[in-house]
Amino acid sequence: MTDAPTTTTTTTTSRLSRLSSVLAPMAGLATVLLLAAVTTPQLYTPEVMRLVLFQIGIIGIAALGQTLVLLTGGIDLSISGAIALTSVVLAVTTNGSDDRLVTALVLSVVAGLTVGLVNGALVVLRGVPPFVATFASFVLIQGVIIAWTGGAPSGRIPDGLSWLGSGRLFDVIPVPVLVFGVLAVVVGVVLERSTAGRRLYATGLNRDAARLSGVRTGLVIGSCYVASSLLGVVAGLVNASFTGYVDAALVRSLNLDSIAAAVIGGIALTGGRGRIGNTLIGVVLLAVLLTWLIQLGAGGGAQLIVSGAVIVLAVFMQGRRLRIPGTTAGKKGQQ
Amino acid sequence: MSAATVARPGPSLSSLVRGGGAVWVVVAVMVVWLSAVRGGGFWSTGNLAALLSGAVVLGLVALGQHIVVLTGGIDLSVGSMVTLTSLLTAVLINGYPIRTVPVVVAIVLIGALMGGINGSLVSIAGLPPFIVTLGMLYLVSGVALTVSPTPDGRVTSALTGFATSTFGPVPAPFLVLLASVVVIWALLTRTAWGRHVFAVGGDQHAARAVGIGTTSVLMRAYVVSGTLAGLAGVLLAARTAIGSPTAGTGLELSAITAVVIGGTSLLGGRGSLLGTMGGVALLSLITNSITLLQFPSTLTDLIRGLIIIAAVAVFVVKRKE
Amino acid sequence: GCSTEQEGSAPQASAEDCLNADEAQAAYQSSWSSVAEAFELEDFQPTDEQVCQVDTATWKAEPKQGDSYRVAFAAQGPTNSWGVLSDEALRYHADELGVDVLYAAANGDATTQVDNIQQLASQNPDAMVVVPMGDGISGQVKAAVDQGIPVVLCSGVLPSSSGAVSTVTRQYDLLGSAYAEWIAKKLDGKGKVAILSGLAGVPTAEYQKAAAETTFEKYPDIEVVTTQYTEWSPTVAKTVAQNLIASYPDLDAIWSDSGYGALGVAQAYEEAGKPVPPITGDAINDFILATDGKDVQYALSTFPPEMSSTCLDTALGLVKGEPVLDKVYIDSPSFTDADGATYARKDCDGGLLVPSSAPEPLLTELKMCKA
Amino acid sequence: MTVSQRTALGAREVTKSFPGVRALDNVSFACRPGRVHALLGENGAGKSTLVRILTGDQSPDTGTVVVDDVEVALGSPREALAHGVVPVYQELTVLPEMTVLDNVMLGQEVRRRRWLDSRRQLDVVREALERVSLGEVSPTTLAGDLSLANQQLVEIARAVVRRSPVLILDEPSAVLSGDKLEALHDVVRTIAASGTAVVYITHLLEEVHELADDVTILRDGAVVSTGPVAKYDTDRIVREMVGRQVEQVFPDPPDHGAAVMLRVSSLVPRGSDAAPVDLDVRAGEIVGLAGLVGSGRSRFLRTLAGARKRATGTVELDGDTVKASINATIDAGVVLVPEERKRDGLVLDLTVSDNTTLTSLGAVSTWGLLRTQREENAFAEERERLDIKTAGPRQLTRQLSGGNQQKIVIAKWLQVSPRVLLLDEPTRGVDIGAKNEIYRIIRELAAEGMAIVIASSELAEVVGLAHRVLVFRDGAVVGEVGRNTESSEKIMHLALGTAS
Ligand SMILES: Nc1ncnc2c1ncn2[C@@H]1O[C@H](COP(=O)(O)OP(=O)(O)OP(=O)(O)O)[C@@H](O)[C@H]1O
Ligand SMILES: Nc1ncnc2c1ncn2[C@@H]1O[C@H](COP(=O)(O)OP(=O)(O)OP(=O)(O)O)[C@@H](O)[C@H]1O
Ligand SMILES: [Mg+2]
Ligand SMILES: [Mg+2]
Repeated sequence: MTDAPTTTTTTTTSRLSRLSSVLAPMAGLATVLLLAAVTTPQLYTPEVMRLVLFQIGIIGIAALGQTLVLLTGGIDLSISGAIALTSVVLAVTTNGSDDRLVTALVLSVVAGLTVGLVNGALVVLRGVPPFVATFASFVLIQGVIIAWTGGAPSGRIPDGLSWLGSGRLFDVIPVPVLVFGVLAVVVGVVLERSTAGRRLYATGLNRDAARLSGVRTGLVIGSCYVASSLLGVVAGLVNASFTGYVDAALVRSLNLDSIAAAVIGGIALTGGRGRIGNTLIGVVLLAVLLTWLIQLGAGGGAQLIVSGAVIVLAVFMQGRRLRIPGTTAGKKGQQ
Repeated sequence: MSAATVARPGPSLSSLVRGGGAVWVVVAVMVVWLSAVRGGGFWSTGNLAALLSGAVVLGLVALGQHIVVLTGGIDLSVGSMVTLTSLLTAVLINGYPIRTVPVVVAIVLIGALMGGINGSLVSIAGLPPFIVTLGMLYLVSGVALTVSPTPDGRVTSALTGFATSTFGPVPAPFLVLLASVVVIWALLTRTAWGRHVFAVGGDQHAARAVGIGTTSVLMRAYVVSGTLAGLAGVLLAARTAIGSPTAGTGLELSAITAVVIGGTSLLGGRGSLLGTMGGVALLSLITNSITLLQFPSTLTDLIRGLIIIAAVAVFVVKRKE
Repeated sequence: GCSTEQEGSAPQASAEDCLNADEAQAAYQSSWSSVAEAFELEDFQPTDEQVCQVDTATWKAEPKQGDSYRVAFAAQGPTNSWGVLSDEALRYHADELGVDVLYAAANGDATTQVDNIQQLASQNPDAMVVVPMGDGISGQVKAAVDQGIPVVLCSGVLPSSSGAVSTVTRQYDLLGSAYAEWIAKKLDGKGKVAILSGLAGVPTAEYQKAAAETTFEKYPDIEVVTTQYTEWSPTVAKTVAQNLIASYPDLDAIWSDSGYGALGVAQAYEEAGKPVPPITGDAINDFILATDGKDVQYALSTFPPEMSSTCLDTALGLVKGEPVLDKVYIDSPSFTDADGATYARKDCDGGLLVPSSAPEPLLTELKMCKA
Repeated sequence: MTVSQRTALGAREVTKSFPGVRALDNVSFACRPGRVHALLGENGAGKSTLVRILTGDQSPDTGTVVVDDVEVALGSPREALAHGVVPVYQELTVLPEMTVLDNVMLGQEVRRRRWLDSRRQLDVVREALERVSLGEVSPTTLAGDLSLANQQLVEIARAVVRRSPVLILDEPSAVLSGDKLEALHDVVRTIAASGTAVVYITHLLEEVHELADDVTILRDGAVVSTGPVAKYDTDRIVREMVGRQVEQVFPDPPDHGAAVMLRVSSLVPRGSDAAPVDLDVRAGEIVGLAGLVGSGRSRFLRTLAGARKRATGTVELDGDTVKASINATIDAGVVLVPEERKRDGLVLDLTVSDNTTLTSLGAVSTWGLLRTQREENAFAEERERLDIKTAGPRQLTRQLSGGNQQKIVIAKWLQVSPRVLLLDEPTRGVDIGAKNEIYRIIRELAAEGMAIVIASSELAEVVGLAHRVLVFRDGAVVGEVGRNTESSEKIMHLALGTAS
C-alpha cells in the first residue's frame, strides 16, 4: 500500500495542510483589510502603513520569543515583565546619559537572562505549569521594580538608543520592523534548518520520546525560556527608545499581545505545531487590527470587543486543525 | 529494603500536595505566625470579617475555575465576567428595591449564559479553552465599558445590608461562598457529572470512548463557572454598592494561582477542592497580613511575588513517572 | 423591601443646615478663578457647589490607643509617581505631627480598596484618610463612618451617600473643563480637536473627559474628531498620536488629561516634522523639560499629590474638634507655555508634578530631586 | 446448537480513507449472537479502524453499520453504547488519576435519584473485579498504581458491567500473560455463552483456536477471507494475513565473542524493593529476558538505559563506568528500543526521516545547520538496510504501520552505531511478516558484534533468538536458562515460581 502514487499524495496533502494553517489567519487579515477599506480608507496611506510596520516590529519581537516557548508546549506571561524591566534598568543605570549605555545594555541582558533562567528552572526542574510559573515571575518582576525604584519608575533613556525606536532606514522603513525582520529570519532558520530547531519540535511534540532519544529536553525548554526573555529584552530596548522615557504604565500591565499574535497565526498551545510563518501572519494581522482600531476612533469598549471577536474568530476558522486528534489517546504522553 | 524506605519522604509530601492539604499547612503556619506577631489585631472580629469577606469573590471565582481546570481547560474570562455582572447589577437595579430580586436572578443567568458561550465554543466548536476565554476576556471587558465607562448605578440597601451583615465574625456573603463550596463539592464527588469532569480532564478521548457526553460535561463546567462568576458579581456589587467597569480586573489570574497552589493540575483530571480553597485562603491571608503587619508599600509586591513563586515551586503537582 | 421608589434620591442636607458657608465658598471660587486667570479665560464659572463647615462636636475624641492619634490611610499605592508622592507626603507630615499611620495600598484598584478600608476600619483608628479609587468604595466608606470613624476623602470625590465627613481635593471637573476652555480660546471657538483620555473606565480619566466633552459642546464650531485612550503611557500616547497625525493632518488642538499623554504627542509631532498643536495636560516635569525652548503651546495644571498632607490635617482637625470644612478645595498653580520655563526643575525627576509644594527634604529623601 | 442467523453487529461495504492511506476498502462483516468472532490481520490491516467505525468513534466514508439486523448511524461511542455495542479499545482508556471503582463505573454510574449510589456501585465493582480475577485489588486504589496488565483487566471489568449484547475487544491480550490471560479467556467464554456477540482482535494466533468460533481476516483494508474457525489452521491464517507463505523458524544465533562487553552489577531501580540484578553480556551475544507481565523487565531495561533513576548499582562498558543518565548512556553506546513505541520511541508527528536522524543530528549538520541531503541519505541507507516500507522520507511517522514504526525506532539507534542494543518487546503489536524481519535484523546486528538484550513476553521469541535467557520474577533474576529443547518449560516454571 506504500507504492509510488502515495508519495505524491502525501507530499501534496502535507503541503496543503501547511498552507491551510496560514489560510485562516490570511482570511482574517483579508477581512480586517477589507473592513478597513470601507471604514477608514486612510489606512492605505503610506504614513499609516508605516505605523503598521512599526507595530509589527514592536509586537513581533516579543511574539518571536513567545513562539519558541509555545512550541515547547509552554507559555510565557513574563515577557511584558522583561520588557518593563529592561527599560527600568536602562533608565536607572544611565540616568539618560550615553556614557553608561554599554553597562546598561549588559545589565539588561543579565536581567533578561535571570528572568529566563528562573522561568526555565521553575518549569524544567520543578515541573511548575508554565502558565503559573511565568505569571509568578511576572508578579515578582513587578515587585522587584517597585521595590528597587521605590514606587513608580521614571527616568530618561539615553539618546544614543533613540535610533532603535524611532529611526528609519532610507527614511521609510522603521528600525523596529527591521530588527524584527532580522530576528524573524534568525528564528526561522533556527526552527526550520537547525539541529536546535529539530530538537525543539521533537521536544514540543513528544517530550518523552525526545528525551529517550538523547535530546536534552530540559536544556531545550530552558533555552527557549531564556531566548524568550532575551527577545523580551530586545523588545524592551526598542520600546524604551521609542519614547525615550521609562513607561511606568508598562510595569503594571500584563500584555498578552505576543501570545495573541502567535496563536491567531496558528501556533498551537499544545506544542510542536506551527512555523515562523504562522507567527508572522499573526503579528501582521494584530498590527493591522490595532492600527485600524485606533483609526476607527472607536472607544475603549468597542476596541476590546473587536479584538476579542477577532481572536475567537481567527481560531474558530482554524478550529478543525487544532482539535485534539480524534483517534489518539496520546494527550498525556505529550504534556 | 532500606533504599526504599529512605525514598519515602518524597511521596508523602506529594500525596499531601495531591490531597490539597499542603497549602493548608502553610495557611496554618501563617495563622500561627500572625497570631504571635499581631495576635489581637489578627483575631479581632473586624479583621476576621475583613479577611473572610475579602475571600468571597475570589473564592467563588476560584471555585468555578477549579471545575474548568479539572476538565483540562482554563477560564481567563472569569474576571471580566465578574466585572460585567457586577456593573450590570448596579446599573439595572439602580436603587429600585422592586428590581432587586429579578435583577439578581437575571444576573446569575447572564453569568450562566456567558459561561455557555465559552462552553459551546470549547465543547461544540472544539476550540482551545485558553484562546476562547482570552477572546471572551477582551470581549466581555469591552461590553462592560460600553455599558458604562464610568462607575454607575446603585444597588439597593437590601443588598448592601446583606453584604455587611454578619453572624458573629462571619459575614453573610461568606456563607454564600460556604454554601457554594458545599454544593460544588457534592456535585463533584456525589454525582456522575462530577466523575465525568475528572474523566474528561484526564483523557478526553477515553471519556468519549466510555460513552460520556464530553460536550455536555464541558458545557456544564463552563456554565457553572459562569454562574459562579455571576454570583460573585452580584456579591461584589452588593459590597461596593456602585457598579464599576473595571471591578473584576485581574481576578482570573488570582483564581488560577489559587487553584494551582492548591495542588490541582493544569493538565486536568486531578485536583482537590480542599486545596483550591486553601489557595484562596493563602492569597487572602497574604493580602490581609500585608496591611496587618504594615509592610513598606514598595515591598508588598515583592513579598507577594516571592510567596507565590515559592508556593507554586513547592506545591506543584508533578507528573508521575 | 420591594418599593418601586428609587432609594436615596431624596435631596441631602438643605442650605439652612450649612454652617459658616461664606468663607468656604470663597475658597472654592478662588480655586476656579486662579485657573481662569492663569489660562486667561474670561468666562469660566465654577460648577455649583455648596461648602459648609462640619459639626466637629460629633467627631471630637481623645486618641483611642496611647497618647497619639492613629490615622488610617487607604492609599492608591505606589503605582505611579503621583501615588508615591501622595503616600510619602502624608507619611512625612504624620511624622512631623507625631501621628501614627496605618497604611494600606489599593494599587489603583477599587475592589482591593474596599477590602483595605474594611481591614483598616477593623483596626479601630481615630480617623481615616481615603484616596478613593472609584465610586465602588462608597459602601465601605459608609460602613466605616457608621462605625464611628471620621473619614476624609483625599484627592477624589465620592457620592454623598458615602457619608464621608470631609473631602479634600482639586476638582476633576475644574481641570477637564479648564483645559477645554483654554483650547476653545486658542481656537477662537472653531476647529478640530482630539481628546486623549487616560485609562478607559477609570474615574479619574472618565470624569475629566466628560467635563471636557460638556465644555466642547458649548462651541458648535469645535469638532471633537476622535477620542482615544493613552493609558497614561507615553508609549501608547505616541503611537496614538502618530495615528492621529496620519489620519487627521489638520488637527487644531489636542485635549489631553495627562502630561505623559502630551509628551507622547509632542514627540510624535516633532518626529513627523510638524508643529505641535496646542495641547493640555498635567504639569509633569518631563513634558516641560522636553518642550523647553521649543515652540509648543500648552496649558498645564496639576492635581497635586502632596495634598495628602492637607487631608491629614483635615482628619486631625476633625478629631481635635477644630473647625473643618466638608469640602476643602486645593488650589494649585496653573500655567501656560509662557511661564513654563519658570516651573521646570532640571534638578528633579521627570515624573515630578511641578511646582511641587511637597517639602524639599522629602523630595530629596525620595530621590526625586537632588539635594 | 443452532447458530442464530441474526447479525448482532456488522458492517456493510464500509470504506474509510485517511490522508494517503485507504484503511478500509469495501469491508463487509457480520458477527452473530453468542459467538466469538476473531478479527485478524497484519499491522495496519485496518482492524482498529473497523472497530472505531463499528463503535461510532469514527464515521465511515461510505457504507453502514448494522446493529441487531438494523442499519444504524452512529455519531459517537455514546450512541453505539446506547445500541448495546461495547468496545475495549486498543489504546488504554483507563484514567490513572481515578480510582479503580470510578474507572469501572465510568459512564455507567449507578444513581439513586440524581446522586451516586456508592454502596450499589461498590457491590457492582467488586463482582466485576472478581470476574476478571482482580478480586484482590481494592476498588479505592488509583488505577495508575496498577500494572499495565491489571489496568487492561480493569478496562475489561468496565465492559463486563455493561452486560451488553455486543462486546468488542481490540487486542486485549497484548499485555496479558499467565493467569491473567486465562482469566480473560474465561470471561470471554462466559460472556459469549450468555448470548453476547464478541469481536476479538489479537496477534496471538494460539488464542484464535482456543476462543474463536468464527474468523475474519483483513489484508490492506479489505476482507480476504471469513468463515468458521474449524476451516482455519494457523498456517492458513498466516498465509491469508500476509498473502504468502511464512514460516517462523529460529536458526541458531551466530556465535558470540568471549570478552564481556557490558557488565551490570547489583542494579536496583529507584523505588523498587527487589533484589539487585547482575548481568554480563558479551559482544555479539543475545541475552533474553523472560518473565510474566509486571515482573520488572521493562523497569530493569529502562534503568539500565538511564531513562529511570537508579537506587544502587553500576554499569560498565568495556570496563569503563557508565554514568547513570540517559545521555551518558547513549554516548557510551548503550541504547534502548522502548516498550511503548508511540509514547517513548517516536515523535509521531515528525517525518520518518526526522525521527531517524533525531539521535544523530550532529552527523547530518554543519555548524548546527541541517543538511537535507545528508539526512535523506542517512534515512535512505536505513530504509534499505531494514527494508522500511514508507512513501518517502517526508512521510509522517504516524502514517506508518506498527512494524514499520518499530523499524524506524531501530533505525534511529543504528544511526549512532551503538555497542549495546536493549530491546523491550520489540515485536509487540507487530505483524508476523514484520516480526520475522525484525528477528533477521537482530541476528544481523549481533553478527556484527553488537551486544543485545531483548525482553519479550512471547516465549518462543526469546527462546528462539537468544543465546541464554534470564528469568525475572518480582523485579529480580530468579534463574538463567540456556538454549535447549526444554528451555520454554523451565522458563515458565521459574517465572511462575513453581520450579522445584
Ligand atoms: N487517524 C489516522 N490518520 C491517518 N492514518 C490512520 C489513522 N488511523 C489509522 N490510520 C492508518 O490506517 C491504517 C489502518 O490502521 P489500523 O489502526 O486500523 O490497523 P490495525 O489493523 O488495527 O493495526 P494494528 O494491528 O497495528 O493495531 C494504517 O495504515 C494506519 O496507519
Ligand atoms: N505506573 C506504575 N505505577 C506503579 N507501579 C508500576 C507502574 N507500572 C509498573 N509498575 C510496577 O512495576 C513493576 C515492574 O513493571 P514492568 O512494567 O517493568 O514489568 P514487565 O515485566 O516489563 O512487564 P510488562 O510486560 O508489562 O512490560 C510491576 O510490579 C508493576 O506492577
Ligand atoms: Mg489496531
Ligand atoms: Mg515490559
